[in-house]
Amino acid sequence: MVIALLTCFVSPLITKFLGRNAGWVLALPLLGAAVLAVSAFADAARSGSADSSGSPVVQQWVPWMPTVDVGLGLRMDGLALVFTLLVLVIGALIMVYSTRYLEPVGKHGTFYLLMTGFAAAMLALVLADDLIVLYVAWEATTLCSFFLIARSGAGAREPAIRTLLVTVAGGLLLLAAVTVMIIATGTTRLSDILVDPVWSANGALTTAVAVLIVMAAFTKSAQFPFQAWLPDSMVAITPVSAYLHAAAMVKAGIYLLLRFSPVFADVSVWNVMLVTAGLITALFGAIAALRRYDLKELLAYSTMSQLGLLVTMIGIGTPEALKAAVIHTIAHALFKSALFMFVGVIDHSAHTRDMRELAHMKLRMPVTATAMGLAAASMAGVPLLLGFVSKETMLKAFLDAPGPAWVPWVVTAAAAVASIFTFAYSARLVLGAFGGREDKNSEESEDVVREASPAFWGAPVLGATAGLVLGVTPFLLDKLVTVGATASAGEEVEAHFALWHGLVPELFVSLTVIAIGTMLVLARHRVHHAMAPYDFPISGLDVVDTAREQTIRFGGVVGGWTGSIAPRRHLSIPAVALIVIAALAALTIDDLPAVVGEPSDPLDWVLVVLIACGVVAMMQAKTLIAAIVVTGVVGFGMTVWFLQLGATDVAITQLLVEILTVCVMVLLLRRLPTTFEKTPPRQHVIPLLVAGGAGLATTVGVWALTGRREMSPASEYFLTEGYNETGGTNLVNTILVDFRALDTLGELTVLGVAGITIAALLRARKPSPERSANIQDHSPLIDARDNTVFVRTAAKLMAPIIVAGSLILLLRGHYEPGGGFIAALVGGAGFALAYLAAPSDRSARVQMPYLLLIGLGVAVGVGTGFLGYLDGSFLRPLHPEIFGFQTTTALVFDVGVYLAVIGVILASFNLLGRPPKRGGQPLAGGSDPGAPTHESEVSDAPTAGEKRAEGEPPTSGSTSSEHSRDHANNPEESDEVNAR
Amino acid sequence: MSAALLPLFVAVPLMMAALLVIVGDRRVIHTVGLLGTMIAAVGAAVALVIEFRSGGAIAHGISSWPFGIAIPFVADMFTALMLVVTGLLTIVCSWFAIASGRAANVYFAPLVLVLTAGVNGALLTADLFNLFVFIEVMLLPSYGLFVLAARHKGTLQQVAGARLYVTLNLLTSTVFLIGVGFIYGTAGTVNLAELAGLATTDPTVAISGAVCLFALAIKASVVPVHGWLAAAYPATSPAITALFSGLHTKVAIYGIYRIYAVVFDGDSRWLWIGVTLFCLTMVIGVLGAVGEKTTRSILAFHMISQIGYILLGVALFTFAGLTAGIFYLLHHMIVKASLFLSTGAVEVRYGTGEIGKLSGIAKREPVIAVAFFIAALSLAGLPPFSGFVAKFTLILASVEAGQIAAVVVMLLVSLVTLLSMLKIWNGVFWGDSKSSEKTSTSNADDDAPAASPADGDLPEASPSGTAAASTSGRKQSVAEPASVAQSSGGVATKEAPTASATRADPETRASSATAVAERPRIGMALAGPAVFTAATTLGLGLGAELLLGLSATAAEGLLDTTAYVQAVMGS
Amino acid sequence: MIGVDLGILIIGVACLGSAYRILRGPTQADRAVAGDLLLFGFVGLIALFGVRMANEYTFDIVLVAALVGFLSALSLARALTRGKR
Amino acid sequence: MDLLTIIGNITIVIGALVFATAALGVLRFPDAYMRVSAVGTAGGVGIVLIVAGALALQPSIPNVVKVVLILVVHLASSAVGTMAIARATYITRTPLEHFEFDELAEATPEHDVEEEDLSTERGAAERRS
Amino acid sequence: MTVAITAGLLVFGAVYLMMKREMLRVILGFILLGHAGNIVLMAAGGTSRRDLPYGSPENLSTIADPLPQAFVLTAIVIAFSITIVMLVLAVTGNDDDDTAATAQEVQE
Amino acid sequence: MSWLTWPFRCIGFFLWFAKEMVTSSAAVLKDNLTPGQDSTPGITAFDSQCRNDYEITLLAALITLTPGTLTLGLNSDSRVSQADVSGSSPAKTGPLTIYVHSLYSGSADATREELRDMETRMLRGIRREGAPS
Ligand code: NA
Ligand code: NA
Repeated sequence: MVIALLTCFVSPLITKFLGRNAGWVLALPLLGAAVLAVSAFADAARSGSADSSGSPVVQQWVPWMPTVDVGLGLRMDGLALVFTLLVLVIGALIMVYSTRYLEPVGKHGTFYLLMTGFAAAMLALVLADDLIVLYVAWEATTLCSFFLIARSGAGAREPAIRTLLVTVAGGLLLLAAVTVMIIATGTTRLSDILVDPVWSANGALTTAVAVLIVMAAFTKSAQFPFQAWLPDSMVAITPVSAYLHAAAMVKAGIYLLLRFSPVFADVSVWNVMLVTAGLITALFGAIAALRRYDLKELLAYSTMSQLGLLVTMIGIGTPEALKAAVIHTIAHALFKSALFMFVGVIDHSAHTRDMRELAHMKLRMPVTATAMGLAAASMAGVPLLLGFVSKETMLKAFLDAPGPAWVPWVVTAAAAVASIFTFAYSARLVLGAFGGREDKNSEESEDVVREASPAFWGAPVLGATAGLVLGVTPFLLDKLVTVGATASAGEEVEAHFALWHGLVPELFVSLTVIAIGTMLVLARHRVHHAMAPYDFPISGLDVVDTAREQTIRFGGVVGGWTGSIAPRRHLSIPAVALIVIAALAALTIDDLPAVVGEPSDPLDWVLVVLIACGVVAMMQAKTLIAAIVVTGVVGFGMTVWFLQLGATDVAITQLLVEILTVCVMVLLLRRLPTTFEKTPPRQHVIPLLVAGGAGLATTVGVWALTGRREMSPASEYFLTEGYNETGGTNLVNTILVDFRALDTLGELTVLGVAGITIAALLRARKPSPERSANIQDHSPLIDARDNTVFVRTAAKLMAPIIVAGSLILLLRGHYEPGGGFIAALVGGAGFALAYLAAPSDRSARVQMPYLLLIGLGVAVGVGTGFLGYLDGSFLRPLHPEIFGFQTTTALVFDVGVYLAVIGVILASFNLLGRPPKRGGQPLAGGSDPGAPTHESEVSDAPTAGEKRAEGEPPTSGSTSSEHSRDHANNPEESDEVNAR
Repeated sequence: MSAALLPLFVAVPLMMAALLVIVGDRRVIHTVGLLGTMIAAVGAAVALVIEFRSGGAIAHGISSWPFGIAIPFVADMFTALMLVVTGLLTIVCSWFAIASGRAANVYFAPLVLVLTAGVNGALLTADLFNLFVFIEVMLLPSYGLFVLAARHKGTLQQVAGARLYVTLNLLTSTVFLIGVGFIYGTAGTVNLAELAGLATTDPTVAISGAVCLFALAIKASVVPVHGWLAAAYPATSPAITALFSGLHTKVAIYGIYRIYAVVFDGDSRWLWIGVTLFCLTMVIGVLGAVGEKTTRSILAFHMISQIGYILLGVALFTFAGLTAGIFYLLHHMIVKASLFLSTGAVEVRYGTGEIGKLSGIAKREPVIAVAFFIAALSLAGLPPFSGFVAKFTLILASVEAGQIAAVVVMLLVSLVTLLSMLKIWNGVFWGDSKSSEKTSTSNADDDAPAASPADGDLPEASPSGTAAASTSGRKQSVAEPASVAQSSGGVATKEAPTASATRADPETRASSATAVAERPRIGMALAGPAVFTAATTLGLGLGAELLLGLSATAAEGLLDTTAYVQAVMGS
Repeated sequence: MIGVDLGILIIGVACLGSAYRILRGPTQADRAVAGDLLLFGFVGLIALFGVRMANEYTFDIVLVAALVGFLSALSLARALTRGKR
Repeated sequence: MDLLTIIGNITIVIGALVFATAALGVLRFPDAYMRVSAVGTAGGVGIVLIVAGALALQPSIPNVVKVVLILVVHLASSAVGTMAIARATYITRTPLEHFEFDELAEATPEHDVEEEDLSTERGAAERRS
Repeated sequence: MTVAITAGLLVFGAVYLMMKREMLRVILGFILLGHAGNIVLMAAGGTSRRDLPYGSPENLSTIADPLPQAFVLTAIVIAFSITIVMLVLAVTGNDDDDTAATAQEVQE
Repeated sequence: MSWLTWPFRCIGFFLWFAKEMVTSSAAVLKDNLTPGQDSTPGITAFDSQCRNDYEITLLAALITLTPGTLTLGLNSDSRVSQADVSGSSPAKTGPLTIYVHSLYSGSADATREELRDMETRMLRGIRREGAPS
């Protein structure tokens, strides 16, 4: 069996060498596997390895996913044997046939790969003893089908997609059934599941699974209401149609039904669904086939119809019916694949398969005509052919159908009607192909079509002949059908076929069918005219397509709900959700712990009022400047709040961050409009409601969830042990640099990366152009150099204070308010001052290698962390004595923090506040007239220092000089180089 | 591995990032530094996986402070698996970025390394505030990566996407911070081990934790807070979309799994909320996907849909559910990256991802087509790919848990998933290749070779193949001997849009002067990442047991958090 | 300490007055100058809240605040002129 | 309550009141220049008094040093900052609503004054009279 | 209670501003939201104890919890970093901030 | 010898300035607290005798700190032009013009007079060599 599975892997290789003739070689392993299968089964039969129902079994089990108890279980019982042979023998025939069907030159690698892959998948499907493997194989056949249809050209894409969607939908139903069965029985093993007691114990479950399986099988075997894909899929090339859509793949559903018949045959839903859908499909297919001109399409409807009969047989569920199903499966596979192949032969020779065109031709193809007639006769149920035997068996089963007395009558009558039509369309097929027509203008074109080569018609002739041989000697199939039916019935079934059973009722039915059928054939033109107007109002394809389109359209609507890329809507949804959470929480929590201590101070209210005013002012602000100023108000209010709550370091940090934020905002303000847009008052309502709700939720949340517990253990530890453990008296700082230095490391990284990010951002996209204010250009006060003198002088006065302050804050941070952040922020404020005091943007003394500083900062921080490993842990502070002073590596860490902060502040001023390099912007400065022109400013003439800075990159250390070499030919990079 | 070494997962990438920034713009050093660090990280993570193969956890209090004071880093199977997969994805996406020219600047490698440090830290930490910090460490470089483009070639859409991305993530992390504040306010600690099970007994802790989970849910883009992701993700470059899809949402999901397991102890009272929301996420996500018009926006919506599946695992909170969820999570990271990378490769070379503007790619780029199709089928949950195992185990778990409605939703959604994948397949890969030619030169993102020949940092734009091969940023031209051998014109003509190479289709020749020779334009270097990830999903489907077993071990660790908690307490 | 509390209240009210001017304008310069005054007020508030809490680092913060107030005034001026120095 | 505390409290209240006059000026003065004028003075001096008063409440040598620094920095910065705003106010053509004399306008070249006239009709009217 | 109200006010303003169209207002909203987060953290430590956490205090009952202060410090700096990034985003793609710009404002 | 008296001159000037502050504050306060405006606002150009950045900055700051007066800005055109005329060195020797906004001085000339008085006192107070020429 493994041989067959492996065949598909070598097939591309073979095809590469042999082209279309690869089919000859590929047929061999399939036949070989068939022989092996039979002999293995015979061995098993001899050695007596059998299942509970007594039929022989061959099995293998390889674990695949033991975690979910899935294994590669293969098991061949009688039913599997029947289908195995079907798959392999028909497969071999098709392979041989393909060698002549395909174009002599061309890429057939994927075709043979997919065909053999399909054979393997189909084999795995019928042999699977594990539900998962069964499902996998099921889907694999679907995929092979999809690809085989799809590779037939542009017109095949839509059908391929439709087919895929329908069959995958069925597959999903099967998956649902599979999972339910696995959970219900606790095993994935098919043979165990089939005999599990749960099916008799739990009726509802059994019904549900039965329905799922039935539906899955219906999609695969093209049963009502999922039948539409089958004719649609006929765009595929003939070998594909013959193999997948006649003999094998569509039989997967039949196999599934047969496989689960022992479990569900007693479930009424099963019987009703199968019989109903089967008969409807049988009738619909047969009638539809009568109306087709395309030979292949006719065969497709015929297949649908025959499958309907098979499904009906399985639905009847008696041993006799199952026996009929098995033999009819075999018979159908033989005649239908042969017929398809013949249609392919005709198509190839006559270059059409449309009856109306064939009518104008003379097909001189005696062998094809004869053999095709045989196959068609088998389909029609003409005696002496296998089709007759199977139909007789079927009718017998139908006549003996269980249930209310009317059932056998109805079923038999319906089957008989379907058979009449079958007879009619079988004749129509042959006559349509070879019969010609009494066309008046037949002299117009009398193309003569000659017989194809034997290698081409050999395979179908074999199939057709087999129908005759087995029809004459049906007893040859006794054994096979016996084991097959036994397995599907779950009990011993004996099959004895004979050519002559005597004058049994079914014979009369058969004869009636043939008689009426013959009449229909004779009156075929009238019949055809009578049926022409009755076109089906709803096409299944349309349903699939409509569903698909509507899903896509509805999807567009759903996507449109959140389609905006503007942040506002996306931001408001979480706010609303938070309100909902708060409301749910308010409903859930009934008692809260008591408030500990007195959480408020009367003067807190001053801050509340100030912040309230600030917030309202921010909401009301119509100009950007006002908004920024009142943002400062709130920020300063927060500073005082932190002070009020005993958080000195936080207050200082907040203060500095606030002002640096404002400084950066002002740098950008010149590129933004002066005022915000006005929104009409009613557009304020919803934002106000959402914001109000969110605010209220927050207030309630803070009120309910804070201040209701005693001091936390961690807090107590810091307050009592903090100094002893670290030697630092600023406990907040000890947390930052000692206890939770990792947070701080992350934070300094964030800062540094912010610098890198804005550099990347501004490199990727230029900021929007500046908009100048309405400046009184000729005022005596306009000279920047004159008028910055006050600021410069003040800056000179403050510079030593800032530098000293920054240093002191850095060094004392471990003991008193300060630390790397605060110190660096003060230093940053110094740079801000230097920037603001400069007479021009260009001459502002903030040019420093900011990226280098950032890199160094992070490196120092992490490096300190590595030092900690000397004492066994990352970031563990060390306390070495240097020159007799007790020091701590926490200070080094703070230096890292300092560098990173300075780096990002410098990055902001350099990237945002200074004009881009003149020489370094060929694109911006040269070809883009819209670029800001700083040169126009009176006082902007570069100073001596600037000229030096612009002419060449600063030579701060060897690294940057090397960069300048790297980029000597790339002036665009020069400001990036400056940054390092 | 000694637990004390766990911080190195953060420290080493950070240090390397810092060094690369200091070293400056030397592409070779950057590439080697980035990939070397990542490979080392993955190696270490694999060692962790091996260490935890039968369960257990290790933890270390950073700086050796006592329990409750130190920030604990802790790893168990779940952590280790996430470390491996995120690391692998980073490598693959970096590879793609390098091949597509997106990495050709001084910022890429450091930013990716910091991102990695952030991801690793977020995965390892057992301290909620520290988690906040590491989420930020992840986010800041992401903001930079989001807008990375050739000089002055960043698009307005990119900036708009970045705005949305930044603001949403900032909202998320601030909400998370507030949640952490509430947790500290109610429980007096932010240490996961100290918080273990507290939410089951103290409703105020539960609601505080819910705020944190909600924040992570925004980040993970759970309905109804999902739309931002679909809008923002397609706005950046394909490499970055792939990277972010594998890292950001997934870390959020990891956080949700971890916090719910530890703090809520899998409290079954709230699971119905999860099941409902996550099913909605599946449905809304897939519907959104099927309605979109560009490959990446389809894929972005799929991400939302799939996140519903992944989180369903935690909403079931059974052994089977968690196993399936974790497997799904890991599978999804790979397959999603694969899809983004294969469609991204097309987008990079053909300048658009818009369905209808492209067609016939399958004929011209069979390798990418196969990679895409494998990943697409995997995403739809078809066998024999990892997506099938993921979906199957999840459905199994749902059936077991009696969540039949969820099963129905999952089945329907996977059908629609297939539908939308076919939409891409039909719109981009099938059809005549002629319509793609017109768009290949104009309208291109900076990733596309045609963007600007003057662009110094685009490897493809160099005037001649030899000069190109000699510059440092051009590894990929050297690394694709196959395509070079195939193309008679050499590298230069291969990329040049006006190349006078043979044209297969006469109609093309007539219709478009800018048409390109009908031969693969996506070299192996660019296709490689997609192929690799597609192969991985196939491998994980056929050899599902490996990952399934590991996921099961990880699930056990979530179901019974004793090992995790004990490890932290003993650290 | 009644003086401190009184001082806080007076400054608080004064700040509200400035806030009114910020919103009201009418010119951008009016907003800027009112903002400047407001920030001065906060320097005073910091000093007063600091001594009221007996925070021994009050003057450190005030020193920083004075510096910051300066920067904010300069920034506001720069904002008025949209970067023109 | 010792003398220093009393002095401190009184100084603080005086400082607060001085500051309040600035606020009053900002509210009541009719044009931007007069408002700036008020802020420059009272903002600077008021805060200085408050800080000095605060020092009286927390007297210590380091604090004296810090307060001296604060006084210097604050007086310089408030004056310089205010001047910066004042100049910005002028060069951005903020109308000078009330004036008896304007030597700055006289010193401004004619064509620019014309421009200014358009923006400040009232100023032009007064100049004509 | 005062802290709770402050937090609520800040969130109120934050959410309102975040729903505005201009990026700058959204940024201002986030600045407020950051303040709100910080004040929540401070509240989480308890606002009944407000003395400075320095040295080795004798009487723990009045000393403020230093841990949230450390948290807030970290959070402030992180928020600052992101604010700068957002500000740059506000000027690199300003098509939607153009509405109020008059023709003369844009320097040609 | 003059540097010996410098500290005393400094303090003397400081005290004078403090007195000026009080008196002019009273004027402003009175105007503010009484209904209506009785101010005579105007802008005066004042040619300063200050010689360096420190002096001019101090003078400007003192003007601003004095209630009722406000320095608007500075113009050095006359200085530069003078240097240009001499053609020799770029050293700025001519007067700097300070533009002062005043509220209660009545006229430009009155303002100039007040400013001149203040400037003289200031320079006498802060220059080590004493009063300006
Ligand atoms: Na994400
Ligand atoms: Na004044």
